[in-house]
Order: sequence, then structure tokens, then C-alpha cells
Amino acid sequence: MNHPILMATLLLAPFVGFLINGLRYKRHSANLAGVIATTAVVISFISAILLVVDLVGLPPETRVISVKFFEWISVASLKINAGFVLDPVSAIMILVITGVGSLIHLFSIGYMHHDAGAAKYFAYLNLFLFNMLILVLGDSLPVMFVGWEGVGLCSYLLIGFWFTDDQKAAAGMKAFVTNRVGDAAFLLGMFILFLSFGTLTFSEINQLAPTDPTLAWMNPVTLGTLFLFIGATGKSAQIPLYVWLPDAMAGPTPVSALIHAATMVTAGVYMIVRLNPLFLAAPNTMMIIAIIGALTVLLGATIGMTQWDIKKVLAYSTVSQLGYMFLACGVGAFGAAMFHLMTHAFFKALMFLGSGSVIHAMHEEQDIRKMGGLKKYLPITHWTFFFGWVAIIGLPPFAGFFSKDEILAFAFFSPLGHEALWAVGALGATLTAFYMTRLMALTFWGKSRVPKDTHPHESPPTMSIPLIVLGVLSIVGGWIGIPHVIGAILPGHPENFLEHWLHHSIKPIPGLTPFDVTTEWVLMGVSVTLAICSAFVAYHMYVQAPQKPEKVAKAIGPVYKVIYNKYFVDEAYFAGIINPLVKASKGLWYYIDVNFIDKTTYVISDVVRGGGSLVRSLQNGNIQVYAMYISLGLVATLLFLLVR
Amino acid sequence: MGRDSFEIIVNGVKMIVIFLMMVQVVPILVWLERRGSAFIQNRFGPNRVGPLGLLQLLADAVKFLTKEEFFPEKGIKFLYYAAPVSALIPATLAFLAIPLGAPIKLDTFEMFGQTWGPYTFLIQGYEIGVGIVFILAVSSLAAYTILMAGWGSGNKYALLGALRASSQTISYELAMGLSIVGVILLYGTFNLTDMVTSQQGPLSFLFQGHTVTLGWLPNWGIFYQPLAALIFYAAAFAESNRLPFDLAEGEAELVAGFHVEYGGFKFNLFFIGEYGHCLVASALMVTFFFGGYQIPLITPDEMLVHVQGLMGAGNAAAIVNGLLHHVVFLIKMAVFVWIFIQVRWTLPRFRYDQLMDLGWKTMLPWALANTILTAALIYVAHT
Amino acid sequence: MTPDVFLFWFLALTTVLAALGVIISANPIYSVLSLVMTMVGVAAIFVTLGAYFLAGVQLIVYAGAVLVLFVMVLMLFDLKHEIHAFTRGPVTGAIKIAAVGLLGGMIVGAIALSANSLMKTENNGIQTVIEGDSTKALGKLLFSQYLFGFEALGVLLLVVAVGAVALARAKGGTHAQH
Amino acid sequence: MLLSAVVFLPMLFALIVALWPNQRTLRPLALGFALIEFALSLGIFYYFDPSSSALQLVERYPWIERFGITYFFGIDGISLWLVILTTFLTPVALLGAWKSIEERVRGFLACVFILEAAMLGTFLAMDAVFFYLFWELSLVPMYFMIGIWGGARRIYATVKFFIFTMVGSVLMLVAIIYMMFLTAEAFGTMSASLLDFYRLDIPFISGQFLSPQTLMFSAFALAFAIKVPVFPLHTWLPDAHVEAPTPGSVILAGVMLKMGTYGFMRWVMPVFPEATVHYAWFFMLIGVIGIIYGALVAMVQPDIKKLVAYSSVSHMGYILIGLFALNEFGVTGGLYQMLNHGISTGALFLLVGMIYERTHSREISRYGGLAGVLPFFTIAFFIVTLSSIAVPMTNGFIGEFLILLGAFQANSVWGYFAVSGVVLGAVYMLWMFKRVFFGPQGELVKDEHHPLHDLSVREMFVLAPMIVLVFWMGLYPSFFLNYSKASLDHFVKNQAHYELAIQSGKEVAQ
Amino acid sequence: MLSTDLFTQIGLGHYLVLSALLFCCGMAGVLLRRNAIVLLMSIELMLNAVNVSFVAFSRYLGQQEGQIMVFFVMTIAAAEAAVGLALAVSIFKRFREVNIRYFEHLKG
Repeated sequence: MNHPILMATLLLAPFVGFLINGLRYKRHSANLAGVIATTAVVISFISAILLVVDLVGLPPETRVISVKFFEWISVASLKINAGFVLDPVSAIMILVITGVGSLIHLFSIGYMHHDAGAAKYFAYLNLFLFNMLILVLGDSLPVMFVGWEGVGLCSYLLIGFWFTDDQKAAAGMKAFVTNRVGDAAFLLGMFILFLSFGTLTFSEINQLAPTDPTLAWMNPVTLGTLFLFIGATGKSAQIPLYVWLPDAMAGPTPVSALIHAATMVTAGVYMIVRLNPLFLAAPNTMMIIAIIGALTVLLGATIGMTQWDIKKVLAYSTVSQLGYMFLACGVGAFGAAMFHLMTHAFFKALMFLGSGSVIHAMHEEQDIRKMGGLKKYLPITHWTFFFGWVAIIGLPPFAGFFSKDEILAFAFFSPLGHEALWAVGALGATLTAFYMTRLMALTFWGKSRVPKDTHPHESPPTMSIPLIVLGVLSIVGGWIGIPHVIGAILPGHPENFLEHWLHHSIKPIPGLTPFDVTTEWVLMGVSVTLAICSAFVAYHMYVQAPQKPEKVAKAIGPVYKVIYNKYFVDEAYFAGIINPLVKASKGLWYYIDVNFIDKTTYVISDVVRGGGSLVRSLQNGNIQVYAMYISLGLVATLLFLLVR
Repeated sequence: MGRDSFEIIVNGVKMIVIFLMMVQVVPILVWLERRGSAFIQNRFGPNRVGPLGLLQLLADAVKFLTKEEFFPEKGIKFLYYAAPVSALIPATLAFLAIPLGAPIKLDTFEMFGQTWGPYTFLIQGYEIGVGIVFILAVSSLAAYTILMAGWGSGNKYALLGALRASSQTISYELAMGLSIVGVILLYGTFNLTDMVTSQQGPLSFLFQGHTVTLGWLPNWGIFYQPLAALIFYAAAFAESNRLPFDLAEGEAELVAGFHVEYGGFKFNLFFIGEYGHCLVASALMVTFFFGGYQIPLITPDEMLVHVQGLMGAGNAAAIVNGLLHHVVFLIKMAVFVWIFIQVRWTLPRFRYDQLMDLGWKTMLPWALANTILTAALIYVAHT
Repeated sequence: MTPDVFLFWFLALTTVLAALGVIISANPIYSVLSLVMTMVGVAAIFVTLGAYFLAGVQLIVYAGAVLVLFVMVLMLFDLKHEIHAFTRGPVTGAIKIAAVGLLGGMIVGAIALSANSLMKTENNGIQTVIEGDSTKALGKLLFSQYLFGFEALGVLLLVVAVGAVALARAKGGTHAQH
Repeated sequence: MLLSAVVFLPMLFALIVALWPNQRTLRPLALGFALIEFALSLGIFYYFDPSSSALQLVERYPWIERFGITYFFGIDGISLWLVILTTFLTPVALLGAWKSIEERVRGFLACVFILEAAMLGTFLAMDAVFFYLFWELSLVPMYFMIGIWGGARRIYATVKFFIFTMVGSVLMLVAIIYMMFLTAEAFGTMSASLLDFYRLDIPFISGQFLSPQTLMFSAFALAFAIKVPVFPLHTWLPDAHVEAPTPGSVILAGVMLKMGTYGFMRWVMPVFPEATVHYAWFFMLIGVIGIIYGALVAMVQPDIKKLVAYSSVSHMGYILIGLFALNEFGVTGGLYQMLNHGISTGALFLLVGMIYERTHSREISRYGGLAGVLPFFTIAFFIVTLSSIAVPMTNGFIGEFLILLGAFQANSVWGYFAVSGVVLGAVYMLWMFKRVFFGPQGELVKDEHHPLHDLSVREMFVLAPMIVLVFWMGLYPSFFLNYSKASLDHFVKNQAHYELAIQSGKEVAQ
Repeated sequence: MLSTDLFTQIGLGHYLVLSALLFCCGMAGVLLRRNAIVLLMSIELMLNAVNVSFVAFSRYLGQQEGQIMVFFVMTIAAAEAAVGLALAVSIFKRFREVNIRYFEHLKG
């Protein structure tokens, strides 16, 4: 089959699903809607596979399939096509998106079957996939931006899916607005790039990207990348724009899995990877990215340790893991970032779906203090969740281990990296192990704290099958990127397949020397050990000595309070930005608009009116007085004529 | 001193003579009216004083003069007395402007030891280029007389009568003026003498460049403007406040209208004024529509030749010719005066609204139509 | 003194006196009658100026129609308790009288001062004075060059006729009380 | 002939409608007329040559020869879409107001048609005096529309509207007359033709306000700036919008505001090139202030319609900075944004009007949870909201993107500030959307005595074309831009010395 | 001018002075009288004064146009009188008086 048709199928299948479900949503039963939506995504998935197969068949140097549908915007030198390009990077993405997307759709059939708005839900979900595919396939920044905003929009719709709840609606809005801040920066980034490069197509930008890095700040490359990165922080929930993601958990849980864990939030990372030659040319930006990434790792992890809401924990975990990806990008390890993106998609989607299964079983209960000991009620969920857990805390040979390890290694070895970054990453891994174990412990293990009237039950097969598939992927997903040091000692010497695959798409880090094998082993050992220790500590604290956490919390008092309250960032934003803005706006309206401008015009009109009423006394309606004026005028005129 | 002074003197004399003539006709008319009405109503009328009651006029005059002088309590003296005096003026002024006979063309002759002439003597108070306009103008002043009388009497019947009379006068003046427009268009002049002159000879007119002549008819305006004649005559009735349009007097409603408070000679003056109007109207009818002073089918010049044939050439013939035409004019006029009288005694009185309706809704439109039609016909005739 | 000169002075005097009568008579009826006099006088002045037709029209229109209306209206109103004939207010009154006096004085003065130039135009124009019956020429002018004005006036009169009827007929006049 | 027909046909329609005896068939008749007019205006496409930047379909006859005033219609790529927008929005507004106007329908419809004619004339007239005529004429019907069929404070609003706009236009008239004298000086004969204005070389002294060009420029700019309206002169707009009846708002926001920006493009920037360049910064500044200020004030409005009105201030700020960026992107974006704003704000006003018809309230705080009650209405509103906040794939994005790019290219400082409008736009629209459509049901929504009905078929018919256009213009802007491209390129490239040729075009069938 | 010419040589100036006097009389009436109808009459007087000068000029300049203007003035005067009287009638109906000050109550 030819590529345009495949590409069109890939893109439009979800869109058609959206239209079918969206236009007739009142008349569809939940199941039918689900089936339609899932079918659409599966069709998309199949096309994606077919496309990728074709892509694999191409020689590595020219491994690009690009399709141009029509000219979208064409003004002067700005020519933007509705063009889509499939290359190794986007290939990974579409597989993940459509693959994980199919699973999540399948899961949703079960999860949403009792919801009246299920068809609407599936419509949104399909629309999301459509936009996400545009985002990853777009051949230029504006086309990517279409998807970029589109996914934000769907995220908004899905977060506010249960719109009758004011908080959920507010959460949706928060997500959209926060994203918009990023988008504005994204736009600026685009402008800067366009004005200096004259194009917005990825391939051309990457070609034109200067080869020698520049250290200047006011350089278009630095500025442009910086603004793009700010855009990425919005979409990918990095400091300072991460605040929307935890709130986004207001949406249905499969949505959290798909959008807020697996796909959308990784868009920022994907964008940076897409433009890696450009970013490499801006070391300053790279440094900022790395620092922000590292800080986000810590921030997410610390907050995650204190949360009681199962989804909030996962959300902060997502923030933290995304931090890893940015850390990887920041140190130039774009391949590692993509790798972690992929593995994270598997295990985090898995964990979210698992949590969804739990919530479903607990009748919409999300507080882990009311769970515990669910292992026996939900065996499948527990075991799949378990694999996700081992993957995320980085136990070899599960998926998370390889990707996280690669990131840490690059952080240490890359000329753009730093030992401190590695240390932060390792600390993050430790904390991750702690809070994930805590989550496991509180939810599945230990004594049951389930309220009497709740009877947890295992989910239907539509929900468990995706869990199992993702569980398997969490186990094996990491094996495509086995590091050289490990590959060297394994039987058959499996090479780093992913690195090979991305070889032509990713520019090597300038000045990168091959890793020192010993050091790498040591680092790997340290991080794994730390993680295991921390996991045990957590297990001890939450399963064996359930009163301990409280004591610890009391012991560190204020610190705990700060962390528990998410560092008061939301409050700070409200107090520092939003409230002043609203107040200022009201002030502007009241003082400037109503009182100043209008009053000024009133003054003018009063002056005119006053003058008028002064003159009006002359015009008192008495005709004879008018006649007198006329005659006086005549006298004056004649006098003038005579005297002259 | 020269022609101007001479003209002034001649005209002054003529004016006085004609005025006196007009005034003197009135008693005769009164007699005629009374006898005529009696005749119409099959009774005798004045027949005791003098032969055929002719001396009744004299008796009446005596009676008027000997009546007690009377002034209404709430009247306004100036107006009360001024009104009857001025009542004569409009009719007189109008009458003076009408050519009453063919002009007498005098050759040079000797008199009082001086050579006079040649001189054309008009049997007419004075000749005015815009005669019609003048007549209309002065006759429109008649309204004031009535109003002055009505207001000056200090009597509400008098006032109402005056108001009626004056509004009636104004209303019908319009129709009258408009009906004359057709005549003016026809003759192409305002000058009455010219009008009369253009009516001489047999009926002949231009039609599409051809001259059509009907030898057995005089070239009178009535044949060109019958509608105008009708309207004019009817309006004249209203103008002079005569029956059937004498709403101003309306004995049944208003006692006697604006002259209810007048008696004696003052009343007589009003009377004269009214008859003066009749005379003017009749004279105008003759002038406009019936060839004026001309003898039918014969022009004054032809007639002069006939007269000269009888008397020989000379000023005497010219004078006789002029007087002859004057008599012809008087006969024609008498016919219309008689019609005035006959109408008065045959037709009933209108109601006031009918009067106004007739004036505004019937006569005015027809007069307008007549004007337009005449204009159109003249246009057609000349192309 | 030629008759013309006599006539002029006689008419001028009559007219001005009558005009004064208009404004001085306390009784509006007398005012109107004075005005009639003035109109007749003006018509006569037209005659001395050779505008016979205009004189006739002046009489018909003013004396015959317009002023009769005035008289009738006044008589209908029956203004027994005549209002103060003149406006009160010493200051404005004085100003008004002064204004009129000044105006009159100055116009007359201006004319007198410019008499020389006027005389000149008179002398220049005297050859072209239109003698005799100019009515036909007048009509031709009116219906050719000034046709538009004539038509416009026709429309104006129609409007005025309708408007006047509407105004006068309306119950309670312009201050209808509902 | 075609342009004259397009302009004057609505006048004829107004007359017919005003005299139409049958009340019942009045509205269908008017709608039919409006559609005929729309179809007629589509006829322009047939004769329009998109590859030319010249003035096309020109009709030029002497009118008052003594002053060089001509009857001069012409169309080019700049006015083409505005004309279509006008004729398109009129039937939409009429259909949208099918029920909201109950009294004096005849007069209202006549007003609409006269207004349409005046606006079309404004866009098509190429003679200053002729232009001014239409410009002022457009005030009158709008004055009556607000003053007679408006809300509670309609008299205040309409007088304010009238006086504000009048003040500017009077100055413009003075400037026009002065310009005519300048043409007399320069070319020997007086002329009010725009083309002669373009040929004028008006003295400009940099930095001196009293130089002729600067003065003329200010006079024209003030007139248009009030109409647009730009920041400190905008206060008439919220009042006028709030009090205007729905179709009035639609046309006011949809087309009338564009008359201001169009005026800048046609009558200010090419005529006073030096002054334009010299003072562009000022207009960029007030444009940016307008964007931010409008958005902020819109955010805190308690009244939906007022919110939309202030959002117009913000959007018009975009157009202004786009135009004064003086580069292809900005100007193209500016023109495109005019159309977008016409569609999206027009649709917003329609929607607000629809909900107002149902509840007779526009107070945001009394709504809530509408999404559950009126799903179709919500969808429509949401799509229009998206268009308004310039989400990609809707029309708004194209315009905003180009404008911001242009502004950024002109001077990046403005770009940085203007971009903030992107965020603020989302804030105020979505916050309003949230408060009205989401959350628990508000007092108006759950009122059981008056259950709300979702969109009727008629209303769907009104909204459908708007929604189609929102996406069409967002997805395939080339269709629209291609017609204007030549003109806009010409406009930008020859900014320093603009000339407009006249092209006879394809022969117009009589 | 101060010779007997003044009295015997009647010229344009004489008519103009006459016209001016009439005009001033009319104006005085307009300014000073209170009766609306007298006011109207005064206006007629002023118009007539103007007519006199028109005709005088017409004669002495030998142009017919002056007389044409007189026509127009007359027509307008008649129209004005009709409307003025109608107004006076309305005022009278309401106030039983035609004092000019009641015209202040006229509203458009």
C-alpha cells in the first residue's frame, strides 16, 4: 500500500471514530461506542505497524517516509504544508501511541460501561489520538503545534469529563491554561526560529542548525530552544508549569493512563528529541533543561512520598519520571530519553490502568488509606501492578532499569552532564523506590482497611487483558535497549537495538567519549542498591510497622508539612499571579474603564453641555429677542461697513 | 403743462362722469328689480308712485335721506362710518377700467381758439395695460368693506355675516381669477381694449396652421371659452353676494348680515355698492365673452365707414360711432343685469357648506381644468 | 413739480404713515387696516415704477387674500382684553428701540452716502429702463430661467396649504391635551 | 454594474421591506433578500482576478465635477473578503434574530438592509467623499437598532456609540477636505479619488507633530481607531454591545469594527507612508495594550455579552498590531483575523443571544452546568470558543499566528507582549465557559418551570455555516488567502509609495 | 444732494430710503409688539419694504430679475402668513390669547 493512504488511515481512523461517536453520542450504548472507538484505534495501530514495517525496509540513511497532503499556510516566505513525516523517532512514538492507545481503549470499555457519557468519552479519546498522531508525525513545528494544542484541548475535555463537578471542570481549565502558557512560549520559539532560519520544517531546521555550539544567551538558537523548552515544560509537566498534572487526575483513570502518563506528557520530550541538533547547538539551554529535569525529578518524588490519593501518587511519579527524560535530554542523551519515554509509557500506563482497576473495584475510592490487602481480591491487578512496580523502581532486568540506568550513565559521562546531576538522579531513583513501594504496600499488601460496605472485585477481561499485555511489556520493554556493558556479558551479546535504530535520527553528543566500563558498573550498582534499600525501608514502614510513617512525619514536622502541601506551589501561584491578576483586572475595569475613561468622556460632554446651556440662555424661545439679536447683528455689520 | 395735465384732466372728468352714471343707474336697477321680481312672482310691485311706479325711486331716496342717524352702542365709530363710504370704491374703480364703447378717434379741430388733437378719446375711465389684474385687485378689496362694517357694528350677527361674506368673496375670487386665465391665454393680453378688439369680426381661428372661419357667428369669447364664461358668471354672483349666494345676509339666520345695524343713507351706499358689483360683473361678461361694445359681425371701423356714409367724414361721425357702440355695450350689459335679477328671484339660497363646496370642489377644479385645456389647445393650434 | 414727483412724495408719505400706523395702533384691527393702506400704497409705488402687473398682484395677493385672512382671524379671536401692546422690560425695550433707530439711521445714511454711486447706476441704467407693459417678458423669464424656483414655490405652497390646515384643524392646536 | 448592484440592492430591499404589507411573510422575505444579496456578492468571485493587485470591477463616474468627487466603486483583494463577510453575516444575523425582534419588525429589517448597504459601500467606495458618505450612513441604522430595539440602557449606549464614532469621523472629514485641496495643488484639479490621494506626496517632517502628513494621519487614524476600537477609545463598545439586540451585536462586531481596520489599510497606511512608519510603534503599543487590557477586563466581567465585547477589544488589538507590523505576515494575518473575528465573535453573539432568549439573563453567575442540559448548544459554543482563543485547526489560529509572527518580525518586543494575549484569551474564555457550562446547575438552568430547550433546527441552520467556516478557514486558509495574496503583497512591498492600478478585469456581463 | 434736486429728482435713492423706512417700521413692530398677529403683519411689512427696493432696482437697473424676486417674495410671504396664522390659531385655542410669548411653548 502506498504511504499517503496508510498515513491517512493512521491519522483519520481515530478521527472517524471521533465523528461517529461524537455526532451520535446520545444514541450509542457505552459498549458499542467503546467497540467503535477501539476498532478505530486498532485500525490505526495496524496502519502504524504497516508503515513502520515499510520504514524498516528502507536503507538506514534515508529512513524517512514523508507525506504531504496539502499546502496549509503559505504567506510570503512562510510555507507550511499539511505534511507528515515518519522517521525512526516518530515510528517509536506512533507505535507506543496507537499500541498503548488500543490497550487503553480496550480497558476503557470495561471501565466506562456504566457511564452515561461513555460515547462522548470515547469520542474525546479518539480525538486525542488523532491529535497526538498529528503531533508526532507533523513535519514542521506548526503542524506539530496543531497536535500540541489539540492534545491539550482533549486533555482539557477529558479532565473536565465529569463537568458537573466544579473542581474537575476547574482542573481541566487549569490544565489548558497552564499548557497555554507553554504554548505561548512555543509560539515565540517558533517565531525566533523562523526568523533566523526562514523555515519551520524539522528536517530543514536540523540541517541549518549550527554545528558549533554557541554560548551566547541572546542568540536566536539559544532563545528559540529556550522558548521551545518552556513550551515543553507546559506540556510535559516540568517545573514551573507542572501544577496542572496532579489536578488532571480528576479525569477518568484510563485517560490519566493514556494522556497524562503514556503519551501527551511526553510530547515535550519528543519535541526536543525531534530538534536534537538544534538543542545541541545551544548548550545553555541544555544546561537549563538538565537542571530543570533534575529538580523536577526530586520535586515529583518528594511530593509523591506524602500523597494519599493513589492517582496523585502516580501523577507525581509521572512528573518525576518526566524529569528523568528531560534530564536525559539536557545531557544530550536523546536516545535514552526516548527509551525512557517508551518504557515509562508501558509501566506507567500499566500502573494507571491498575489503579483504575483498583478504583473501579473500590467503587470510585481513591484514598490509599482506605485500601490495603487488596492482593487477594484483585490478583491480576496486583500482579500486573507488581511488574510495573519493579519496572519503575529500576530493578533489573525490568524495563525501567535499562532506561533509567542509561540516563544516569549519560548524566555522569556526558560532557553536558555533571556528577551532581547523576547524584540527583540516583537520589530520585531512591525516592521513587520508596514511594512506589509505599503505594504497593498501602494498596495491595498489609492489612485490609477497606470499609465494610465495599466489596472489591476483580475487573472484567476487557480491563485485565490490557493490564496483562502492559505487564508483559513492562518486563520485556527494556530489552530493546540493553546497554553495551550488560550486553557484553549476556549470552548472544544482544546489541543496543534502540540506539542502532535511532542512529541516524540523533546527533551524537559532541565530545562524548566511550563510557568507562568499571565506573558504569559501579554507578549502576549504587543506584540499584539504593533503590532496593529504599524499597525495603518503605516495605518495613508501611507493612510491618504501620505506625512509623506518622512518627517520621512528626519528627520532620515542617518539612513534611511543606512537602505534603506540595511545597505550596499552587498557593504561591494563586497568591502571586492569579489573584493579583484578577484583582488588577477588576481594578482596571473599575478604575480605568468605568471611572477614568468614561468619566473623562463625561467631563468632556459636561463641558460641552455646560457651554451649551450657557448659550441656551440666549436662545430662550422668545422670538423677539432673537429678532433683537438679528437687528443688533445688522447694526454691527453696517457699522463695520460704514466705519471701514 | 402739456399732454400730462391734459390727460389728467380728461381722465378725471371721465372718471367722475362714469362714476355718476354708475350711481344713477342704481335706482333704475332697484326699480327694475322690484318690478321684475313682482313680474316673476306674478304680483304688481311698485306701481303707485308715478308712471309704472318710476317715481318710487325718488321716494325711496327721500326716505333714506330723512331717516334718523343711528349709531350702535358697542360699535366702532370710525369703521362704522368708513365702511359704507368705501363700499362704493371697489366697484367704481373696477367699472372705470372697462371699455364702454369704441374709441373715438378725433382729427385735429379748432376749439377755444386753439388747435386740438388729433386725439383718441376712450369711452372708458382710464386704460390700464393690466386691466384684468387691476379689476381683480380692486374687487378683492371689497372684502374689507364688509369686514369693516361687520366689525364696526359691534354686533355678532353683523360680524358673522361679514366673515361669511368675506370668506365667500375670497373663495370665489380664486375660481373667478382662474376662469379668466383661460381668457387671458386666449387673447394673449391683460388689456381689456385689446381683448375687445380681438373679438371683432366673424368667428375665425387658427387650427393646425389653417384658419377656420365661420362667417355666421361673431368672434366672441363665449365660443372659445364657454366653461370659463359659466364659471366666471357664477363666481360673479358670489362675489357680489347676491342670491343664490347671499349667505352673508341670510335673513333667516343672521337677520340681515353685515348691514344689520345700518339704516338710511349708509344702507343705501351698501346697496349701491352691491349693484355696482352686478354692473361690473355684467360688464366684464360682455367684455370677455360677448364682444364688448362691438356690434356682432361688424367691426367698429367698418361701422365707422357706414356712419361716415350716412353723416359724412368728420369728427361728428366718429363721436356718433363711439356712442353707438356704447349703446350696444349697454344693451348687452342690460341682458346680464337682467339675468342677475331673474336668477335672484328664481333660485333658492344655498347652504353655507354647499356654497364652499361648490367654490372649492367644483368650480376651482373645473377652472383649473379649463386653464390647462385651453393652454393645451392653444399649443396644439399653434403647432 | 411734475405729477410723477408729486405722486411719489404723496405715496411715500402715505405708505410710511400707514406703516407707522401698523406698529403704533394698539388695536390690531387698526393695524391690519393700516397695513392694507400700506399695501395699497406699495402697489401704487409699483405703478410709479412701471411694474403694473406686480402692482395688481400685490393687491390681489396681499390686500385681497393675505390681509383678509389676518382680519378674519383677528375678528374671530375677539381679543377683548387686549394684551399689553408692547413688550415690557425697559432694558430690552430700550435696546430694541435703539437698534431699530440705529439701523434705520444707518441704512438711510448709507444710502445717502452712496447716493453718488447710486446716481451713477441710475444714469447708466436709465437707458435700459423697461417701459410699458413688461408683463410678457416677465412671464417668459419666470417660466424659463426661474422655472425651478417657480416649481419649488408651487411645492412650498402645497406643503403650506396642507400644513396650515393640519395645524389649524388639530384639536387643541399644538398643545393638544390628552 | 455589479458592485453598484451589490451596494444598492440592499437599499431597495430596505424600501420593499419597509413597505411590505404582510407581517407574517416579512421575515422570510427579508431572509430571502439577504440570501439573494449574498448570492449576488458571490458573483464577484466570477469576475475577480485573484492574480492581480489592481482595483477591479471599477465603476467610476463623475459626480460633483467641480470638486472632483466621483462615484467610484472598486474592489481588490483587501476588500473582497470583507464584502463577502458582510453579505454573509447579514442573512445569518437575520435568521439568528428570527424571534428576538418582536416589535417593529419592518423597521428593524429595513435598518439591517440599510446598514448592509452602508457597510458594503464603505468597503467598496474608492472616493474619499463617497467613502465618507457610506461611513457615516452606517452609523444611522445602527443608532436606531440599538436605540429602539436595544436593552434597558439603550439610549445611553446608542448615544455614546454615536458620539464617539462621530467625533472621529468629523476630524476625518476635515482631513479629507484638506487632502482634496492638496490634490488641487498638486495636480491642478481637485480630486477626492483615493488613487489621487495615493499619488500625493504630503510633506512629512519627522518628529514634528504639526507637519501636514502627521496631522492628516492623526485625523484619519483617530476616526478609524475609535471605530476599531483601540484601547483608550473603546468604552463605547461594551455598552453598545450589551444594549444592542442580537443581530445588531453580530453585525456591529462582525463587520462594523472591521470598517476601522479596513480604513487603516485602505486610507491611512498607503496614503501616509512616512507617518505610518514613523508612528507604527505607537499603534503597536496601543494594540498590545488593547490585547492585554481587553483580555484582563474581559476576564472579570459578570455579563457574558460584555465579556465578548471586551474580547473584541482584545482581538481588534491583534488586528491592529498585525497591520502595523507592516510586513506580509502581519498584514495578511490582520486581514485574516478580521474575517475570523467576524465569524467567531459574530457566532458568539448569536449564541449569547440564543441563550438570552431562553433565560433572559446574561449574568454568568446565574448559569452553570448548561452542558448537561443543552448539549448541542454547548458543542456549538465550545467550537466557537476554540475559534476565539485560536486553537489550531480553527480559523483563529491562522490569523493570530501570522499576526504574532509579523509583530515579532517587526519588533520582537511587541511579539513578546502580544503573545501573552494567547494565554489571557484562553483564561477569560475558558473561565467563562467553565462557569456557564460546567459545574453544578445554576439557578437559571435548573429552573423547572422553564425547562431549557436545545438548539432548534433554525438555530442549527444559523450556526452550521459559521462552524463550517471556522474549520474551513482553519484548515485550508489558502483558499481565502489566495484571493488576497496579490493585493497584500503589493500593499506591503510598495508601502513607501503605494499605487493602485485599475484593471478592467473580465468583461462584466450587463 | 441737498439742493431742490432732493425733492424733484426722484431716483433710486429715494425708493431705497422709502424701502428702508418701511423696513425699519416692520422691524420695530417685530421687536416691540406682543401680539403674534401684529408680528406677522410687521413681517409682511418688512417683506414689502424689500419688494419696493427690488422693484426699484429692477427699474433702475433695467433688469427683470428684480420683479421675479418680488414674485417669489410674495409667494413666500403668503405661505408664511398662512402658517403663521395657523399657528396663531392653535395658540389661541389653547391660551385664548395670541401673545408672542406663548410661542415659546412650541415643541418640535
